Parts: sequence; structure tokens; C-alpha cells
Amino acid sequence: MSTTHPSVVGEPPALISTPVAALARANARASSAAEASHSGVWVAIFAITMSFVAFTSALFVREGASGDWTHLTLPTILYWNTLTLFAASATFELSRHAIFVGREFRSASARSGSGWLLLTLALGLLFVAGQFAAWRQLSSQGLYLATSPNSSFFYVLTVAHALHVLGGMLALGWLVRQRLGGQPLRRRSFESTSIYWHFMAVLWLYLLIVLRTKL
Amino acid sequence: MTVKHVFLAAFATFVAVSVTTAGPGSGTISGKITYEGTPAKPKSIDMSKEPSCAKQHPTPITTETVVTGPGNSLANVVVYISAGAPDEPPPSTSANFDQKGCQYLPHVLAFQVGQELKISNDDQTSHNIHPLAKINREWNKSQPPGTPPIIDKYDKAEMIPVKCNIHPWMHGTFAVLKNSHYSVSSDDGSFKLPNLPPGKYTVTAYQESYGEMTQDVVIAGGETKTISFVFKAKPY
Amino acid sequence: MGKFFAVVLVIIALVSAYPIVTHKYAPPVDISTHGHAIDEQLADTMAEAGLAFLGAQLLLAFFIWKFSGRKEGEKVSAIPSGAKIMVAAAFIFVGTEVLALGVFGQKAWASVYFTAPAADALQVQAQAGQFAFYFRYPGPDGKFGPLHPDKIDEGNANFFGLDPANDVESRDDVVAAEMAIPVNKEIHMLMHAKDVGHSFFIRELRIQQDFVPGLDLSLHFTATKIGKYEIVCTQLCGLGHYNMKAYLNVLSQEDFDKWMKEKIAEQ
Amino acid sequence: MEETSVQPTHVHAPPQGFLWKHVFSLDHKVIGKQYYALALVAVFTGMFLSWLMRFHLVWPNTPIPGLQFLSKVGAPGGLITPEYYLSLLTMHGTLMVFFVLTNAPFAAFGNYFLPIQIGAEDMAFPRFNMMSFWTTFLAFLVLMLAFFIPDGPPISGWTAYAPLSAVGGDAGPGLAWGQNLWAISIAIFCAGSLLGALNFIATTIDLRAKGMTFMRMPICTWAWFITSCIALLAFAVLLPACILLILDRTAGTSFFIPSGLVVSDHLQPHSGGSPLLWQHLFWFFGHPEVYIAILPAAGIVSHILINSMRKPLLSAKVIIYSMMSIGFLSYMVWGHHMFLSGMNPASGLAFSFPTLTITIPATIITLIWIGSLYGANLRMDSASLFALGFISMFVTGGVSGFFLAQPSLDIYLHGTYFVVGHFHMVMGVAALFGVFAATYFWFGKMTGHMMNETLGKVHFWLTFIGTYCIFMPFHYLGLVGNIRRYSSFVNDFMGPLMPLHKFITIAALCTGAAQFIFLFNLVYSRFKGPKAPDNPWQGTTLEWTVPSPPPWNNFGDTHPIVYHDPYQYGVKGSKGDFIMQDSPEQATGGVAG
Repeated sequence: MSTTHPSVVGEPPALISTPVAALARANARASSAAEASHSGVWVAIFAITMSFVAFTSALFVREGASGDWTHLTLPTILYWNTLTLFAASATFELSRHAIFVGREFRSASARSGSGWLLLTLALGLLFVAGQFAAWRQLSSQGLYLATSPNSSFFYVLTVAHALHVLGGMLALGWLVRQRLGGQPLRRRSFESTSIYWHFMAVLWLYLLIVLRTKL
Repeated sequence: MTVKHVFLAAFATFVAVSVTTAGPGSGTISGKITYEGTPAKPKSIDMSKEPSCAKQHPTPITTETVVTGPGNSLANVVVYISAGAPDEPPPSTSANFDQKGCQYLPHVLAFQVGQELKISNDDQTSHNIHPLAKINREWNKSQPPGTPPIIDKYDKAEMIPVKCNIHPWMHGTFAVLKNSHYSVSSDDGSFKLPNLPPGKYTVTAYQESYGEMTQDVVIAGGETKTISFVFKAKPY
Repeated sequence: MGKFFAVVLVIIALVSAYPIVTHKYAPPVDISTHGHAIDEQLADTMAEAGLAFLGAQLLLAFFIWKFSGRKEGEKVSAIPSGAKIMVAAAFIFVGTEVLALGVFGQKAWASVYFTAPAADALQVQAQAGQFAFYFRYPGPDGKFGPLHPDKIDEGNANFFGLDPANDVESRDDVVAAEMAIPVNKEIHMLMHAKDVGHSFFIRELRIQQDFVPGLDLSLHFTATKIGKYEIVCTQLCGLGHYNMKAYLNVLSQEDFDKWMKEKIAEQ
Repeated sequence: MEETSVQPTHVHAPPQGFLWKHVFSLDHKVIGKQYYALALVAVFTGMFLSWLMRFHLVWPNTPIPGLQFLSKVGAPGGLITPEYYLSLLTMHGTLMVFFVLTNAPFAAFGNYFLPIQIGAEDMAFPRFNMMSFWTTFLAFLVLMLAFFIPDGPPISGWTAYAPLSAVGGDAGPGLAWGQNLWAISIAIFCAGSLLGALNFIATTIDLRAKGMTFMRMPICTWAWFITSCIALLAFAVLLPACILLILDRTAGTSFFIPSGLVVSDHLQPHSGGSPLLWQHLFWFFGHPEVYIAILPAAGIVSHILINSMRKPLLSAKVIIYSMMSIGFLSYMVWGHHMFLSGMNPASGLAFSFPTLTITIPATIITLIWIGSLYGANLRMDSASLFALGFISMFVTGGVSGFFLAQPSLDIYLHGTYFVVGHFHMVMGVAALFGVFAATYFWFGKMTGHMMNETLGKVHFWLTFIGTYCIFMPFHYLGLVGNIRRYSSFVNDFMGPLMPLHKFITIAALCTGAAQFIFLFNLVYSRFKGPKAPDNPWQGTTLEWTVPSPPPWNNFGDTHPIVYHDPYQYGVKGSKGDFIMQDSPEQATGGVAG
């Protein structure tokens, strides 16, 4: 079977049962999977971008196609939410600083940076709650999903974005759990999460501009 | 519904049936439906899209939403007792609705709640039967030539417009009624509601494009009361 | 096995081409003023695509004939010119074809879609609905009455949703289930969809265009031959799609005037 | 590598127990086989539906015994109603395009062989991989549920054009809950495909073995990689489109429904939407979808052909670049499906040109295949036959594309059987030939048993001749002007065409029946087939370096190192006329690749 193949330099001999070999292999595997998480998150960002491009070009087509588009005054709370989401990006960066830069970096089990991570999580929650408040505010004005094309797009875009933010918070929650439990943290996983998290802020800014723009 | 209710309902029905069938002493309402004003001119129907039907009508047939007769009479008006008579169980006979020459025969079909409705296709082409019910369940089925009749029934009283989706000119009406006291006015506009036990009744006349009119009638015994309905016709 | 494959492939290619070459299955005779351009374009494309089809299939068959039947360890070789000639051939032959068909061959498209209808063209409104076409002529006043979707009453033959009680222009509008037009006269057709997407196709007229709900399109054409032609729907529109059709009745000017007079009398 | 990772996060242990081994397995090979099985169920269902349609078209008054039990309303007395015909048509299209042509060549074989061919132990994200299959399976169940609801399956075709698909039950039977199920199913399918494509891309980028540079990847790996990039973009657009459609149908929004529609005498409450918006979004997905089906098949065919010819292609690089340009161009041509939809006529021309341009890379690929045959030492087994048949089909289906790419010809051919002939040839049958070739080629590797060659050849001949008999006449019908999607031919001039229709139906019934030979061969060989050696076809790529079937972690405890380009054939190697990718020996002589 595999014995006919040359073994890789630097790898332990191909003996299936030795625990050392299994552990080394598992390590190599886990690292390659973490490696992949980096490109995985970029690919995911690409796909999500494409979806939102589809949504927003649908918005432009719909806006241009008919005369029933009346512009929506966005609830003021959206701007506060924008600040919140960008603050969450900043606190994420602060946590990176606390975890990977300086002395704390040496101590693998230290819980440094978990405070910043928790704050990021809280700000993320605050953002979603803020979006919820914006929906409540609109619906109290009698603007529901089906009221007008602009309210339809408003709900579709903000809900889709909020769901993606919640997805990011799941990853964030996992990081927090690792950190609080003193578990080792992979830099790759951390960075993948941070790329996604910053992307959410940028995506939101884009959506806000699209929703504000009058054609 | 409890067993008691079922029993009471059955008993009431039994009584009602025995009373209605009790020939002597029962009265009749009869009369005539007319219109005043100018009704819309019936339009001829062009069936060239369906040659197998078109050739069954050497002279083109016309629209049947308003069918007039001599002396300003109105045909195809459903006259029925809308209040005063008890609900009745359906008869065992079925109400037949035929599609022939891309026309509904009859144009207006009156039958009772729960009564078997039998729809058959005598044409060489597929028809589609789409009763646009609002209170009852709406359905939409096609009937290719050579397929068995569609059997159905309705649970609630309703005036249901019927259309064929394949042939847009085919329109008709199902009048689903609660009791057996109904009549569809004939070509001379006359109708007759026999076998009415003494009592106070509300008589309703329904015309598919003019809507409905009602009158209260009291039947004292074995008498025949004549009433008339006059619809306001519109030229457009 | 290889030789058998080659023979079968050659037979398939030739049998496939036979009905095309002999015009066994061809579009019906064109009756429009613009259709000849489409027909020429079709013939050109058929010749080029046909050559490409036969060439590729026969070459494939030839190579399979010649190089199949594997003997163990037999030496293989490559076509001396390598991949470059393939790429060059594709660019030169197919590229020219693309240019020829894509750029110079668009006359037909332009003649249908890039020209404006003549000012004196006869206006006809075509309405597609599940599952019939109806046509409307403006009548003696030359004006179409406005449409009111809520007034549509098919059982009463009000297919367009006209409101003659309130709209004077509607009272003389002629509505018909067939499309009668005078011969050699340009027709400016206004297309309106009542419910879902439909399409308007007359094979002999080389005209096909979708009805898009909410988007009233227009099209113009001239028929050159008297006769009755089928109008069919080519866009999936629901269960009666297969039976959605009407007739185009191309009449002489006198017959058309007579037809119109009868129709006006019927209103 | 970070120092923080002294402990492995999880040790990838062999799975235990039937459920984890065969059902909720994280193993890409099991998932690949699951996709294959799903595609197999879908393809036979789809084929059965096409039988019913073909039968009904030519014998409309002959009841099909037993059909009334499948649908009492749709087929009273065994006679198919017009709406049930459209239901069959819609479900046939949806099953074939999504659950067969996307699943079989791409998801099934890609899952199984992409990691092995690049020397990886598994996909980058095995959990996502499992989720993507089960999501797809759920989408399949949701779609099939439409057969069993009283409303019946939808009748708006696999393209689900709005507003027919958007206004609900008024527009016809099957358009209430049936259409809802369709839209939900496709949305779920998109999610599953996105997960799968993400996995393919990340795996190809990150998990290649030592020495496996991009240019050393086998052509089929390249095809799967390019396809997953296309799929990522395409499904990312279809998903929002489906969400908007579902909202129009259930929440009363008006994205696709304009004002003033009167459907079945009901004035619709919507206003201002744009039906063309759906068409744009759908075809932005829909045209690339064609390449999602055909590129993996083209890659597989290249891979098999090289092995059968015992020599490399004239240029693998040119094929790969051509595939990339096809993928790129596929996003600029969607409008050619909409020439007659009332777009600006100038954009018709703008879409026509890139469409015609796609012919160039496609021709390059074809010429390289055919040209590479020159001087070959061609083996004619079942896999090879199907690969060669693929080329023939690809050419036939490709040339008819020439017609439809031109708006002026589309004026006549749009909506006719010519279109049906074209896409069945190039997207349907050609892609399926790729799947058949792959099955005969890799079955031994996947199951440990070889398939029966005689049955394979019989299957090939019946299918090859049969499909030409079915789909070539479609082009003729189209030229005459026979309209597609008609449940029966009541048109006046259809009479003379009926013999041709009968011929097609008989050919379809026979060709369909021949597929049972294949099914039998699959099942029989799985259990009774001779044991498969590790490298039955003397192949060079990494899948032939592992046992048949490969162990759960593919390469045992070794990590393969790659020394060569993938196709070292026609050389003097220690094992014959080839050198395997992971063998360090140097090639002497041979043909330039």
C-alpha cells in the first residue's frame, strides 16, 4: 500500500499506529484547515458581496423601472448603529493588540484581550438591537415590508445584513469562549474572524449609502 | 357538534322534509323578471381559436351575462328563498354542468349545498373549470376530452362565477343554495317556487351582472302569490 | 471498435445533415418586407455552422479510425504543428465567422428594431391574456380609449377593461379576436399584457416579440401576401399556453375596409 | 504556525458506526458518493417525467395506466391534463438542471476526486462539506414534496418567469404552494451549492500537496476549480433572486409584479414591479449554470481522453486558459436569453457579440481534443467511448448555439424546439456523457470493483445513437416553427410534423430504457464486479497512487510529494509508458505536453 511511496522528508515514518505520528499529522491537518479558513473567509466575503450586489442592483433597477418609488427618510438611529458597528471593529483591533502584541502573547493560556473581545460582542449585539429598534420605528410609522418598494428593500437589505452580522457574532462568541476558557487561540482563526467582522462594517456603510441615495 | 345537536338537526330536517312534501296546504310563489332601461347589446363570440367549437355554431353565439326575452324579460336570473325556509339536506340527484361547443350548459346552474355536482366535457378539446369561489374552497382543474366527469360538491351557500381559463369567453355561474326552493328564470323571465308551507319568506333574485334584489312574501296556505322583480339595466 | 465508431459517426453526421441540405424542414414562406434579411442570415449561418459541424465530426471520425485499436507499447506522436495551429485556426475561422455573423449580419435585427414606424402606419393594439389574444382598433375617431384593469369583464366580452360609460374615446373602439390588417400597409402594433408574460409569434411574418406585463412595447411590420396566418404564444404563460393562438387575416384594402365597417356596426 | 497551537484542536480519527461512516460522514469520498446517489435518483425521476411528456405529446388520448394514482387531479383516468404536462416539464427541468447537471459532474466527482488529485486528505472544511450535501438533499425533498400536495407541482417552467411564478394560485394550478416549494427548494439548493463551492475553492488554494503547483493540477481539478468560482458567483445571485420571489409570493411585496394585472378575473394587489428584473437576475445565474454543467464534464473528458490516448493533450495550458475565458465570458452574455423580452435593442447586439465570442475558446478546446487524437494509441473502452461521444455531442450542441446567439435569428427560433434541441445536446446529453465516462473510468476507484465493459459498450451505443435520434430532430422541428412547452399540438400545421414527433418519442423511450442497463451495471458491478486494482488504466495522477477504494484519509499516513506535470504519458517509465505524478524518476523522450 502506501509503503511503496517515498515518505516525506521531515515527517515521521508512515506508521499508522504511533501516537506521535498521529498527533503530528493531526497538527499538520488542523493547521492546513486553519490556513484554509483564511482563504475560506475571503471566498465567503466574495460570495456575500455578490449577493448584496445582486440585491442592490435589483434596487436600482426597481427604482428606475417604475414611478412608485417614494423616498424613505431613514431613522436617525441608523447613524448611531453605524457608529456602534465601527466601534466594534475598533475594539476587535484592540483585542488583537492585546492578544498578539506585547508580553501577553507569550503566555498561551492568558486571558488577555478577552475583555475587548467581550466588548466587541456586546457592541455587535447593540448594533443588532439598534437595527431592531429601527425596524420598530418604521413599522410604527406604518411602513412595513410590503408597504412600498423602498420599505421592501430597506427591510430586505437590513435584515440580510443583520443575519450576516449574527453569523459573525457566532464566530466571535467562539473566540471569546476559547479565550475565557484559557484555550489556545489560532492566529489564523482570529484573523479570519476579524476580516469578516470588518467586512460587515464596510458592507453596512455601503448599504447605508445605497439606502440614502436618491436616484 | 355533539350527538344531541346532530340528532336535533336530523329531526328538524325530517320535520322540514315531511312538511314540504305534504302537498296540500302548501303555497307557490311565481312571477316574472323584467328590466327597465337599456341593457348592453350582447356581443358575438369569436371562437376561431378553437375550430372544433367554432364549427358547432354556424351563427356565432353571443355573450350570456344578460339574456333578454320578449317584453323586457330577463332570463338566467336565480330566484330563491334566502330566509324563512329551513336548510335542507341535498337531494340524491346530481347537478349536471356540461361543456359543449365551448359553452356552458346551462349558463347558470343552481343546486344545493352538499349536492353532487357533475361536470362533463363533450368537446374534442381540453377545458379548464375554474370556479372563482370566495367562501368555499377555490379550485382549478382541467378536463381533457375523454376523461371522466369531475365530481365535486360545495359546503357553503355562495354565488360562484365559473370560468374556463383556456377559453376566456366561457363564463357561467354556480348558484349554491341552502334549500330546494329555487328557480332559474326561463327565456320569458318567468319563475316558480312551488311547495312552500305557510310562513314568511324572503325571496331573492340574483342576476350575475346586475346584482340581487329581495322581497318579503307571506304564504298563508295553499295559495299562489305572484311577485315581480324589475332590474335596472345599464347600456355599458 | 474504433473503426465502427468512425463509421457510425460519419453516418450520424450525414443523416443529420441530409434534411437540412434538402430543405425538408424549413420555415414557411416569408410574407414580410423585412423577413428576407432574416432568411438570408439563417441560410448563411446554416452553411457556416453546417460546415463546422460536418468538418469537426468527420475529422473526429477520421482520427478515431486511424489512431484507435491500442497496441501495448506502441509509440505515440503529436501533430507536428502543435497547439498553436489549433488556436490560430479557431481565431481565424471562428473569429471571422463571429465577426461576419455578429457584426455584418445584424441588418435583419436592425430592420425590425432600429427603425421607427411610418407616421401613417395603421395602429393596432394587441392584448395577450391567459389564453387568448384580442386586438383593438381605434375606430373612426382614431383614438384608443384608456384601459381600466378593474373593468375587465371577459364574460361580457370586455377583454381590455374599457369604460365606454365614462370614456368617449372607448365607445367606437373595435375589439376583435382576429387580427385583420390590409396587405402592403405598415402596421404599428402596440403590445399590452393583461396578466402574465406572453409572446407574439407569426412564423410567416418572421415576427416574434414578448409581451411583458407593465411594459407596453411596440413593433412594426408590413405583410405582403393576402391570407390567413397563425399567431401563437411562445412564452410559457400557464396551463392553456399550448392553445393560445389567434389568426392574422391579411386582406386587400377593400376587404379590410369592409371588415372594419362590419366591426364598427357591431359595436 | 503559531506557537499557541501546541495542542491539536481535534484529531481526525476514522469515523465509527454506520451512521457516521455512511450517512453523516465528513469524508469527502462518502459525500461525493452521496451526491452521486442523489443525482442518480434525480436523473431517473427526471427521465421518467420526460417519458410521460413524450408519450402524452404523441398519444394524447391514450391513458397511461396507473398515472391517476400519482395524481388524481393532474391525470384523471390516466390522461395528462395541460397543467400536469407543465408540472412534469417544470419538475423535469428543475431536477435535471439543478439536481443532476450541477450535482453529478461537479459536486459528486469533484468532491470525490478533487482532494485526492491535489494530494489532500479531505476538503478544507469537512463539516461544511457534509452540510452542503444535506442542504442539497433537503432542497431535493422540498422539491419532491410538490408532487404530493393537493395543489400539485408548479407549472411555470424551470426558469420560473415572473409574474407567472410570482402572483400565486390565481395564475393556475400548482402556482400556489407548489411554486412556493419550488422557490424554497431552489433557495436552499443555492445555499448548499455556495457552501460546496467555497469548500472547493479553499481546498484547491490551500490544501495542495508539496510540489503540486497550480499548473501541475490535472485538467479536471482545474475544471472543478474554475466551475466552483463560477458557481460561487452564480448561486450568490440566484439566492437573493429567490428570496425576493418568495417575498413577492408570500409577503405581498412587488419586486417582480407590475401594477394592474388581472389574473383569473382577479385584479392583483401589487404595483410597480419589474418582470424583467427577475429575468435579469435569473439569467445572470442561468447562463453560467450551463458552464457549471459542462466545464466539469469537459475537464473529466480531457482527463480520460489523455489516459486513453496514452499521450498528453497538445496543450493543457491552452485548455485551462480557454476554460477560464469561457467562465469569464459566461457572465457577460446572459442577455441573449432575453433578446425578445423588450430590452433595448442595442443591448441585444451588445449581448450577441460576447456570446458569439465564447465560440472561440470552445472551438479551441474542441480542436485541441480532436488534434490531440492525431498520433494517439487510442484505447476504446467504455470510458473512452463516452469521452469521444462527448466531443461529438459538444460539437453538435455547440454549432446550434451559433444560431441562437444572433438576435436576428432568435426572432424566428426563440421559443421553438430548436432551442430545446440545442441545450439538451450541449448542456444535457454532453454533460451526462461526461458523467458516464467518469463513472466507467472511476467506478473501480470509488467502489473497489470494476464495471462490466460489455454492458458499458452496449449502453454506449444505444445511448449515443439514441440521443442523436432524439435531439437532432428537435432542431428540424424548430426550423419549421414548432413551439416548445406545448402540452399538445392543436396548431393547424402540426399534423405533418407528428411522424417526426412519434419518431422522437419512440427514440426517447428506447434510449431511456437503455439507461437501465447502466443502472444494472452499477448495482451488479458494485457487488459482483471483479476486484479493482489500484491503477487499472495505467494512470499518472494521484488518485491512482492510492488503494481502490482509498482509505478514509486517502493517502494513509503519508503525504504525497508531486514531481511532475500531471500527464507523463508516452514516455519510458519504470512501469510502462507513463510516469506517475508522485514518482521521482525523470522522464526520457516522449511527446511534448
